[in-house]
Amino acid sequence: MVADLLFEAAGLMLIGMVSVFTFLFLLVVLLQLMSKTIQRYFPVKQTEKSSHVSTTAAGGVSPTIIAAISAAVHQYRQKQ
Amino acid sequence: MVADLLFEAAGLMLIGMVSVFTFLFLLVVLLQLMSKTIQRYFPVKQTEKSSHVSTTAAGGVSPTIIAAISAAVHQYRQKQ
Amino acid sequence: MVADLLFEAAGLMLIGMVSVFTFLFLLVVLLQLMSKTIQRYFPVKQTEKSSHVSTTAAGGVSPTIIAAISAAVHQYRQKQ
Amino acid sequence: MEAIQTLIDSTGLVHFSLGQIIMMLVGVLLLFLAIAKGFEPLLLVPIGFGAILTNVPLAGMGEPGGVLYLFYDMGITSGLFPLLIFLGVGALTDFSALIANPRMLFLGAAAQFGIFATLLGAIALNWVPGLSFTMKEASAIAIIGGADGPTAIFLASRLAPDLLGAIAVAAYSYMALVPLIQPPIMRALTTPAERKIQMTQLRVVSKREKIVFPLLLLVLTILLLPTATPLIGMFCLGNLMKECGVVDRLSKTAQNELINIVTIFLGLAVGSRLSADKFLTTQTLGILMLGMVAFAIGTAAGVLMAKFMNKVSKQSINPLIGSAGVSAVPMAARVSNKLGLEADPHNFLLMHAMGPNVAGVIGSAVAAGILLALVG
Amino acid sequence: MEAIQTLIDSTGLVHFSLGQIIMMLVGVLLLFLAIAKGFEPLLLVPIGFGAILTNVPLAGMGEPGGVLYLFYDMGITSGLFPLLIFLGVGALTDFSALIANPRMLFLGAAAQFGIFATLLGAIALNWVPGLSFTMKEASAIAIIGGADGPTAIFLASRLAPDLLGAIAVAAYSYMALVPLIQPPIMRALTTPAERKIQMTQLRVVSKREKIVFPLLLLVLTILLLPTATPLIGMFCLGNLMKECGVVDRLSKTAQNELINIVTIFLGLAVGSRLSADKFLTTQTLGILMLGMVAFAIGTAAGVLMAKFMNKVSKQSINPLIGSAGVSAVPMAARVSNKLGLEADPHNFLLMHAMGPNVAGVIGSAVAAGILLALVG
Amino acid sequence: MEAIQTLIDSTGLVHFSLGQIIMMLVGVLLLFLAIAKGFEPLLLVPIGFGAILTNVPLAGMGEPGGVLYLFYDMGITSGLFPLLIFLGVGALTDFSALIANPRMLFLGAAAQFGIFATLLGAIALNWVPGLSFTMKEASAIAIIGGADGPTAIFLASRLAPDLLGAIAVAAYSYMALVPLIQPPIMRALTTPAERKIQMTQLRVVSKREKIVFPLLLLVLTILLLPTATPLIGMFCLGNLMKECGVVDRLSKTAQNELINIVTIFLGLAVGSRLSADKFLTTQTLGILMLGMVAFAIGTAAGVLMAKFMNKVSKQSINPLIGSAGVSAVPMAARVSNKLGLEADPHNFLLMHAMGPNVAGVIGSAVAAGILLALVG
Ligand code: NA
Ligand code: NA
Ligand code: NA
Repeated sequence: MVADLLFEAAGLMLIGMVSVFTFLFLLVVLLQLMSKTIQRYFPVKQTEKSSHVSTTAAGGVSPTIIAAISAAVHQYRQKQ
Repeated sequence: MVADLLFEAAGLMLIGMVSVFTFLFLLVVLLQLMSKTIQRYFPVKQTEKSSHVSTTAAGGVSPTIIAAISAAVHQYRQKQ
Repeated sequence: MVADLLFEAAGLMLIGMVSVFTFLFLLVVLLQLMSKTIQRYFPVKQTEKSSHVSTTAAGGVSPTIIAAISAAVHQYRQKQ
Repeated sequence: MEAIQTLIDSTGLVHFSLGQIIMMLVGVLLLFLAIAKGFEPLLLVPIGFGAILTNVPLAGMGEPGGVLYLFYDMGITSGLFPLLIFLGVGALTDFSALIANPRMLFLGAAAQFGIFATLLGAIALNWVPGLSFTMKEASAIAIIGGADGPTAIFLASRLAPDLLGAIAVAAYSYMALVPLIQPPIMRALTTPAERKIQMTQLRVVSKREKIVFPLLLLVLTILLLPTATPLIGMFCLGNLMKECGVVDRLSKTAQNELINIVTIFLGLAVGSRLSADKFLTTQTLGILMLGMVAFAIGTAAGVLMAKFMNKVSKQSINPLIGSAGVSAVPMAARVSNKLGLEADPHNFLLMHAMGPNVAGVIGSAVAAGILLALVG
Repeated sequence: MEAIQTLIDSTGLVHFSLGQIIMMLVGVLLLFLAIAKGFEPLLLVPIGFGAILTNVPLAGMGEPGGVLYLFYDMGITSGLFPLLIFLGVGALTDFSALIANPRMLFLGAAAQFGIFATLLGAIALNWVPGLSFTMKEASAIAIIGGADGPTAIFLASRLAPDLLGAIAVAAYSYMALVPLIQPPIMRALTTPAERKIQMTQLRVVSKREKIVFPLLLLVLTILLLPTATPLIGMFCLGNLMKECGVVDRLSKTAQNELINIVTIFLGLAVGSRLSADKFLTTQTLGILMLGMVAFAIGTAAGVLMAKFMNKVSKQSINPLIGSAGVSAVPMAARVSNKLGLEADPHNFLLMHAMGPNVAGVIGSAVAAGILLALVG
Repeated sequence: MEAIQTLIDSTGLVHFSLGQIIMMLVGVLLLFLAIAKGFEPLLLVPIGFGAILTNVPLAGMGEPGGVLYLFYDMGITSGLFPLLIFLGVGALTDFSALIANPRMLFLGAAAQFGIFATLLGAIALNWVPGLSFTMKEASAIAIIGGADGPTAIFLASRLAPDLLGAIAVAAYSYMALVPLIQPPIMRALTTPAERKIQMTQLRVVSKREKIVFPLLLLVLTILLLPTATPLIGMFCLGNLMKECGVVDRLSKTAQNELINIVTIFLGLAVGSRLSADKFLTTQTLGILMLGMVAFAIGTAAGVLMAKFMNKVSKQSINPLIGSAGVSAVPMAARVSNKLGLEADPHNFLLMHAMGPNVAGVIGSAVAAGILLALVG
């Protein structure tokens, strides 16, 4: 009785692992295909990236906030 | 059969458009009445408005934030 | 009839108020016990508190924001 | 033409009953009080609007299939909405003042006398011809004296669903009227000298005490008054989430978006009970009257208890903070503070009054549990 | 082995019907339009995704027990979701431009001609062999001309639930296509001189007027058109919460988290109606065609009405703002503005077009109420 | 008096069963682990609190009519809550690391061996007298090895609702214990030299790839494993909303308020399954033991697979990142990083471990779909 169930469970284990690997293997193939296609037809421009880097240099503060602060500092100085 | 339905639909169109116009006409009348009543008994002071304008001059930054930044700038200078 | 209900309601009032007071009295005792136990075994250090005070001195602006603003101000000056 | 007749029949004009018009005016009155006077607007705006919508003839918004009925059925029949409000209120409440001075709980206990005295009063009203309240109805009405909206709605939904609209409206209205109802009673029961009593500053309460407090309250409730577990349990969960410091994102959501969404739905659901047939009864008049009495008695009981405690205890207690025991957080505490400042411009009672104030929330939830156990 | 057979049977591969594949491609198309072209993405992303999910064989997500069915049953059968969207839209809408110039409401009225003309058209399609629409179905289709998503979904859920998917998709798609559909019609019906007409600046509207406006609209609806009360009532509640200034936390939640959550659920629920058996019918083709006609007629009626008003009124009115009366807030108003700037780079019409634009929302809700009263 | 007797009868004191007391202590233990030790507090605080509330005698919060039962019925029986959590998790997950190095998916596949080995183990436990698991129950228990809370709850609600409480508690507890369970296994299976292996920096992934990824995953799921569509579908919708950039307001709500609200409700609902009669069984002991075994086997399988891949592939792979394949995001990836730094202070593995980590989420959802297809 338990042996029968165990046999069935072993079958499930085999089929299950094969299925999981098959599924994820196909996903790997599709992903590589997709990335190659996109990299060929829509190459990424590096400009975006570099602006991000300069932002990080300012301690993670966004350019908008810096602009706002700059304006505020300007205003603050004029008041004095 | 279809002709009967069409006749009914034409009736709906007539009644519908008359009703929509009647409804919105009454709303126009009520709105004008309401605005006149309120403008007579509760005239708006213009002071609120002008403060808004000065805020916008500072690049859309609210006075509270400017105050906070001014304090921060002050503190920052003292540290140095 | 109403008199019976009133008698019952008076009973409810008595039992109710006694119960409320009993419950909250027990809560008082437990609370005092709890506070004494915690104060004995886990005495509070006063350091946390004082840091809060210094923050408030800066007009309710958190140290993180001040740091960010300081960095921004620094950057703003370098640009000029 | 036939269609024109159908259209005219489908206007509201020919279908209004007098009762519906009156109830819509009640809705407008609630909106006016909320918007122009600032009376508990978070609840009275949706309740007032719901009252208008539910009385629109032909629209059937408060009947099965209507959206207001849906809110009622989803959240009040099941008890869900008041419990979620309690979760949020728990996450918004700071018990420091109470933990620092636990005896303030006695003031929260005394103020519940308003509840039980009103129960007696409601039953006594059976002597008035045309008025009749069962013990369950009397209990649901009495809880108005607890000055706590969600507790009142929760108990009324269990004991007297037909009176829920009137009870909720009375509870929130009188909570808003606390700054008018309480001061004369407080002045009448205290001397100028008592009102000037200054209280010693409260000690700092540790994070650990704040975390243990909701668990302690929960354990006591479970042991002594399991019928109050839903209300107090959700309240303690909210407070534990706030204080434990490891689930801040849940606590913030319970304090803001969740409680806001539920408040809109709850208000509309309560408003849907302000239909002419349920509200325009002599019972409603009785409820409004009893609610006022309940607030007055609760206030008086709190002040008198504070006077008594001031006499017997070593530390001096300003009797003005006793009235805050009815709950109505944070308005009752502000009233105590205001009268304290009137008597002496340097006498800040706000923090001291927060203790009885939050104690009043616990007290009325306990009273609700007792009523559920004995009458429910 | 048996298990392998079970597994192969449980893949989607062997169970797809052609219709399901087509509908999943429709879903992908909607996603593409939303993401790559920016067509009403807030609705078309969840609708497109829901369309894909509901057509997955064996998963049964759109059938009883599935999560998409649950959303549909919970929020569309009951009418709850479109009403909550209307609550949020009300809390997001600023009626200043309309209050400052109430006659703009006539433009919102004229544009509803698109609805009623389409009703006639839908019935006329019964002459086409293989196409058949009842009066209820024709009314539900006609409301596409209202250019208002939640109104269309609400009416379709009441009058023709089986067509809901196609109607919602048509409504949102054409709303997104407004910048393509309207300009040629607007240019054809106006002269360059008319397009250059400048309008006088709008007066400042007081807070009090903004608070009273939703109540006024509500009263009129209750008196004349109670069947429109659910839609207009929730809309007015949202607007009142926004303007009254005392329930900002409720208003913010209605404008953000609540409307966002409901939008996700509503989109998925609508998407679940894009199953092959409900969508791939000749009726759908008719609906898509009629929807386009409805938008065109509504636009033309609005522009012609504006031309007429410009002639008879003292203050000059630029006919370009008439097209904004179809609603499709705020896109239609932007289109008016764009064509105004084309004619004269200093002619900013945006604020003036906002009046007819929000009037169109009211107008189509009123039209929905009339259809419910006469046909429902 | 009679009322006093009623009141005493209505205290909890006289009604407690030993089992209820034990389960409340289990609830307290979960709260302690969550708050004092930081073990998965977002889930364990509501679960622990729910466990306490559901075991209060007379309150009936976990029985029909009670609020915890309502949460369970509304969100777990229907499968709604775990799916909404998956929506939010999808909107929170960044697949860059996986897209940059797709072979990491094999590590996510290998780690699922923990699931299927545990399935075998659970069936083998039928030899132990007094323990008995059906194939459905064994499958529901096995999914604990997936180290993914919502997947475990979803599968358990479908296959073995009676074991849901124990399974959910085991899953979240062992996820929290990952920093204790994994390191000894990882050290035992790797040499110091292997742990020092540095990996090449990942390439930058374009926005377009990130948008297409969820759709690709969805298509594959639909074609091969439709039973996994609810879980993976909602996950992909969340991820698409995050990456597509046109529905940021929906994505933000799914990541924050919606997932927070659902987390509170889900936690309480799961807690309501920790009632004495459902939890205090020999089965629970078996489940806790099997869960631990599942985590250990999954970890080992991941590490061994990584060693194998390191041997056969050109690019070197540090075997430490294999353990991250069990999911338990982001803790397992942090454990890999920590052991990498121990071996070489300049060896940062975090970004590399994120690949297998999110692959593990997909892997266990796939495994759940397979179990549903074969056993459900
Ligand atoms: Na109270
Ligand atoms: Na419209
Ligand atoms: Na996993």
